[in-house]
Amino acid sequence: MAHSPESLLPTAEPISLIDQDGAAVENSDYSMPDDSTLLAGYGALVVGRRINDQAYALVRQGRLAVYPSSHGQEACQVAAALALGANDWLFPTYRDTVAVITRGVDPIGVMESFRGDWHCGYDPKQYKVATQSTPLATQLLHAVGVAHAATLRGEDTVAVALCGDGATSEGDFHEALNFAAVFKAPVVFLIQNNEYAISVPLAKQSAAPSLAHKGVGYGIPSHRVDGNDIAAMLAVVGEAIAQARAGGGPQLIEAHTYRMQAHTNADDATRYRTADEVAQWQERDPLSRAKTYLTDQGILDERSAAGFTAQADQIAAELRTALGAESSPDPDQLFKYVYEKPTSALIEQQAMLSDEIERESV
Amino acid sequence: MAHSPESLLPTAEPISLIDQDGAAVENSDYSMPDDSTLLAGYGALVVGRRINDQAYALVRQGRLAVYPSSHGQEACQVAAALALGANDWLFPTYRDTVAVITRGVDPIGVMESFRGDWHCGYDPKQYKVATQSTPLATQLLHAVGVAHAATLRGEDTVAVALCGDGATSEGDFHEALNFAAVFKAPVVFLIQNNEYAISVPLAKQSAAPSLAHKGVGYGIPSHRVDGNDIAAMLAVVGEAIAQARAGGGPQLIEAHTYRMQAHTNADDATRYRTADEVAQWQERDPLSRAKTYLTDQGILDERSAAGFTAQADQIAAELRTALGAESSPDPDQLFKYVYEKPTSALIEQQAMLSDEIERESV
Amino acid sequence: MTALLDRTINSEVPATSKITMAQALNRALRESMADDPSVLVFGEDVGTLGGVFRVTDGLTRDFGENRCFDTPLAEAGIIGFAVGLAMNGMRPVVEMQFDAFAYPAFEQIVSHVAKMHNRTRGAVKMPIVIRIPYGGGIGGVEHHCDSSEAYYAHTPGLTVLAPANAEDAYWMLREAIASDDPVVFLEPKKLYWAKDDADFSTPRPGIGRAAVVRDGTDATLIAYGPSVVVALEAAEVAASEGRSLQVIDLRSITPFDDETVCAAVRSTGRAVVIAEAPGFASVASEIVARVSERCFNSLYAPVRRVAGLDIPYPPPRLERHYLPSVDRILDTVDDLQWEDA
Amino acid sequence: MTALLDRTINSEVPATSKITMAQALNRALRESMADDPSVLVFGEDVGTLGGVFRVTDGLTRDFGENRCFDTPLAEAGIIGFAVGLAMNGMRPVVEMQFDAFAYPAFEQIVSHVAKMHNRTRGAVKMPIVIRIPYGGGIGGVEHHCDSSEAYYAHTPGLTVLAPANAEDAYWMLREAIASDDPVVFLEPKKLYWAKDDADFSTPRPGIGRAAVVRDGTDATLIAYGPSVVVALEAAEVAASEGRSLQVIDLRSITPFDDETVCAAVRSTGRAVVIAEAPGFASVASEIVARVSERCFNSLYAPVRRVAGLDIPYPPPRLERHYLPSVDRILDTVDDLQWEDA
Ligand SMILES: Cc1ncc(C[n+]2csc(CCOP(=O)(O)OP(=O)(O)O)c2C)c(N)n1
Ligand SMILES: Cc1ncc(C[n+]2csc(CCOP(=O)(O)OP(=O)(O)O)c2C)c(N)n1
Ligand SMILES: [Mg+2]
Ligand SMILES: [Mg+2]
Repeated sequence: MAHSPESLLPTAEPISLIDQDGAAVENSDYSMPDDSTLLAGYGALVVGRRINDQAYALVRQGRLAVYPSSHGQEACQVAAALALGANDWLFPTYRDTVAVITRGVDPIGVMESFRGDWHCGYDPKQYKVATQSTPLATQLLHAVGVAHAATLRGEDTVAVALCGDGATSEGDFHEALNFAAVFKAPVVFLIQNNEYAISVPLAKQSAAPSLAHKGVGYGIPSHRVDGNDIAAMLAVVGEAIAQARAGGGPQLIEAHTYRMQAHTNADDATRYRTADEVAQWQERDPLSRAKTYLTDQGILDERSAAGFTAQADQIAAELRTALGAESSPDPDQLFKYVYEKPTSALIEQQAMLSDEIERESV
Repeated sequence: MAHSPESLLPTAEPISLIDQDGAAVENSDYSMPDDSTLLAGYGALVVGRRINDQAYALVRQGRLAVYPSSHGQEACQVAAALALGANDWLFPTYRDTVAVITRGVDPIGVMESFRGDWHCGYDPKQYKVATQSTPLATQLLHAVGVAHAATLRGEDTVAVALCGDGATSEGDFHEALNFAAVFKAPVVFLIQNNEYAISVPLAKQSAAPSLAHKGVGYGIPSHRVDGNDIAAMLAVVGEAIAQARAGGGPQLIEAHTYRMQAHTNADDATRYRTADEVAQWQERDPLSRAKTYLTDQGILDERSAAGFTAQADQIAAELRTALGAESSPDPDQLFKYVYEKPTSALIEQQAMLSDEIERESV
Repeated sequence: MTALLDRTINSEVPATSKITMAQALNRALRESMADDPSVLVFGEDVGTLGGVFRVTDGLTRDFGENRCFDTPLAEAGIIGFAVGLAMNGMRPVVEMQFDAFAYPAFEQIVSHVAKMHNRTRGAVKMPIVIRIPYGGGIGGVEHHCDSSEAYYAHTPGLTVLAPANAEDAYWMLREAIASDDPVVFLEPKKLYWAKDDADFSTPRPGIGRAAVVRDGTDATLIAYGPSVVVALEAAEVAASEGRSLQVIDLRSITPFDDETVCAAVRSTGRAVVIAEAPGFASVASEIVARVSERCFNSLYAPVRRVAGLDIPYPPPRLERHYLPSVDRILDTVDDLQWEDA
Repeated sequence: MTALLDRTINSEVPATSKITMAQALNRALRESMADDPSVLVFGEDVGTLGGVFRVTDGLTRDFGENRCFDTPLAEAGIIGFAVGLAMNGMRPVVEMQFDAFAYPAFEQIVSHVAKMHNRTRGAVKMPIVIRIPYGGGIGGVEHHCDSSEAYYAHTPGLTVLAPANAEDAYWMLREAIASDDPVVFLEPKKLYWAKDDADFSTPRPGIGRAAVVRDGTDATLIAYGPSVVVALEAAEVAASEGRSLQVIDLRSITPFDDETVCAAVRSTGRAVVIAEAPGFASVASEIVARVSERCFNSLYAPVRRVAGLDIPYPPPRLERHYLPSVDRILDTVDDLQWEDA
């Protein structure tokens, strides 16, 4: 019971460093990240946005089975990835593809799951990026375990664990925060509150003053931040990681943002929200305000802007090429990884399938 | 988001109206319950203590299979039951036998489960007392459902749902508080924080400033109370029920108390706590301080004291008689209640068993 | 609340018609809600959105927020809440969004929904229907295609139903809602949009009854849910190859209709059980075991299974290798020791 | 942390001895912890208290709080935490306090523990042991006596083990901890305090291997966990009545040892499967199904089951009617169409 209750509570208003018109905002607790950090952040936003939109297009072309877009949430995505150190871990959800790629995971590998080739197409240990979790909030507990293992070995790894507003209602959210607090595990829980869980608005999800207010019930210091403000996101996530790394135990961040597109391509968002509401959030777009600020400050010039666009073009082209090609995942994989070694039952079933495939192809 | 964050937080210190020496304590928010309420409360404490101790003895004599005693927690037990109106529901755990009996459930029926005759020996709907729940925190959700059903029908039922400090770590605790808050269900969640979950002390269970601080994360007004002070318990639980009934939504109470005996007869508490610690809590016994206060105030005289003792003697005698007699539960019950009507498979299995029993007895 | 009773039913389909299973289920929900004000429908996205499969489409609009509503995103919460509502006079019909997302509710289902009636000697009934869109064949990603029936079927106290066509979907859901026992109602996702002829005037056989859906004399295919369709296809192909296959649609996994199943198998002397779930310790195992135990002296060949492989459900582009196929069924039938007959 | 490696092992029992299963398990934990600093033991009350069955007795004292510790009271939390620890180099051995209290962790077990290795093409291993005191026969109240093996055995990716004696308990737990696959390790509660001769120098057959624990020629009893003891008793009684029963101890439920089981059944031509769990859609069903499928032409009689009744586990004073008994086994053996042999 180290923290006083007051010190755990979030600020009444979300922390903001650049307002929606691109003007700097004074904040007594956080200072503006330095120019190069901001510039890198902006570049990642441009690339991230392109990834979202390219993937969305690939779904419509039938090249991907599904893609939950984070269009509108790119500042959260980028900050979660860029604030990490080399030994830190990221725990993403299905929605956090941009964070995963920003962290450095091979985009084609990432898309394997959305294409339907395999469940996870990259090696989590190589990148220190967990699999993109579908069962909501379950990954938060994994993050606590990973972080605690590092602590036991005396390593200074921090885990950043992402979830949505809806996922905070799951029991696993509660158990993860409590385990983290009790074991003082270096985990930063980052809630992307994008106002909806599929069709269900926040007001039907929680009656709390804010989702960040959940921290106090675990003894976890909690923070609210404008999730469409890349500067504030980098500052707040960066500081939370620093706190966790310094032995301050877990931290909770609620980032206020908005999902600009439907939940996935299978969803029809017009059934549950108005065009007006969406338009209002359009004004708070994370890219345009960052661009305005950086341009006004002379940090972003045409040359670097062009560089980012080129980078985005390249990754989009890579995705189109790789996903445009035919692929046919090897059915033998089905049996290979269920256990370290296939059981005799699996060997029988594999033989049956091979035989079927052979006869099919005759 | 009706409540302001500040209004949700509990007081820094548990609410107390009678101190451990039996003296009245001033409180700005709660006044002392009236004399007859206090006297009835004290009477129930005396009876409750006797139930605990008689049941404990019956375990040692092999007449009960198990009994989780609430010795030391009787003020919580009694207040939870006495504060209820006729249409209110109680959701007890395995530990809350005294609350169940105080509520009016037939003691012999209650003991059926501890004797091992049947899972639950009373009709929950008759008494508006749910089955004594073993799977921790699961009953809290049931309470929300019962309360919401009443709200939908326009009834003013309140549900009081009990759990321990350890149970607050379960996912179901979280989901129950959140559902209650979102649906504004008239539920009073009463945590009996008795410092241990079997052998695990509170410090390994939670790093929160207090368990009552969990309320704010759901938008639920929260309260801390001295759980060994029958006056404070009656006042705080009574007020919380009134608030919930008046449409104030769910309420959370943390009652600070102590389990004076082992977790159950199967447990050896000396393995995880010191005699010193137990002795300190002995000083805070809920009965003796109530007795001192009531005697000092002239509310309790020898005649009523004798009356309570007689009541306690009677219930203890009833328990001894009923549980001293041999019983042999009817095996046909095994098949009768699995479904409304036994399936053909169950009828076959019942026939097999009947045949076995018949042959056995030949 | 009783005012809701008077509401005209906005059934979007006439009494007999070509109808999808999703529509048939919607109709069953509407009619049950109209008949009984204690029927409540809730879950994730079932309100405004009408469910991700649109099975609850329009129910909030037509019956109001008190009768059909979205809950917070927590499956144990949904089921535990349903238990409480059922304790206090309601008949909850809840939706688990996808099969694998019912697992967080496992404790509430196994330790309470299934056992409360027995625990209280019948005093507390659990008239709860847990609707679970289940099974594969829709190109769904991980966690969206599990066939989880064995977990429920193994749990005494639960009734487990799986319709295989729109008409059964309608009648079985109405019966499930009317039942005082808790029902796990498994809706084959891949059949949601299949159009069927459906007759809404003549009730189908009740809970606990299997149906012979195709007559045949050489061997019996026993299936339920999505596999019935594949079994019927296989029987059609077999017929063209001169083999007469009988097809049983189990409909009710528990209670199990030993009478119909065993009579059928005894009539042919050979049987193949078809199911999507991994075969090990599954409902298919049970059927093989029961039929082998009870029909031993009538069998010309071992009862065989065409079940899901004993692997996690595959990613979309590999699922066809996993699912019981017509060819795999026919290969298995070919194997039934015909030379010994 | 490596300092812990040097700690002398405080094994409370010598290398070969009469020992209870609880002690044998404790010894296995100690030795595994001493051999490998990445082995962590945690759960509810496993630290100071040493577990409610004392299986982890003294581990915190001897290996420190970092190696054996109490967690908050949340089973999904325990398993999810173990998943993360395993992802980052640890080998968690967790205790679920009683069978029914593992249900809250069902999603973590089924959707992650079982699938992570497959999901990541083997990149992320899950060397987790989930110890579950299971089964009845100890006069336990509701939720304390479930036989939950079917839920795990039906889930591809999990190894499911159940020892039936102290020596196996020791060797199998050591192997389970050494395995890179996740293991659900079912400890028969009623055998915790049974004293057995145990040899700790010669390893027993590995994971996936059944054992013939009694030779016999007339029929084969197939059992695992607590039922092995009852099967052996039944065989003893049968012998005195002139019938020679072979007994198989399955040991490993998944992987299943078809070879040993089928060879045994083919040698006798008759089989009875014995298990405590409700029979429907159970491990017993699987064994009956497999043996019936694979040994059909060697069978003189249907393979029969003596399983738990299809009811919730009874209260203490009725449990004897539920549990497989020597008489029920012998009645079933009597029924194996001996006249046809
Ligand atoms: C345990 C579980 N239940 C249900 C689902 C189905 N589902 C997938 S995403 C989703 C909404 C999640 O909302 P939120 O947490 O706010 O994240 P967002 O999608 O908005 O990023 C639901 C209900 C799931 N994936 N896991
Ligand atoms: C889901 C679940 N997990 C574990 C248990 C085993 N168990 C029974 S009581 C108990 C401790 C509960 O502690 P607490 O909630 O503080 O209540 P107390 O016993 O102190 O009244 C445990 C772990 C259980 N009953 N249910
Ligand atoms: Mg959201
Ligand atoms: Mg406690």
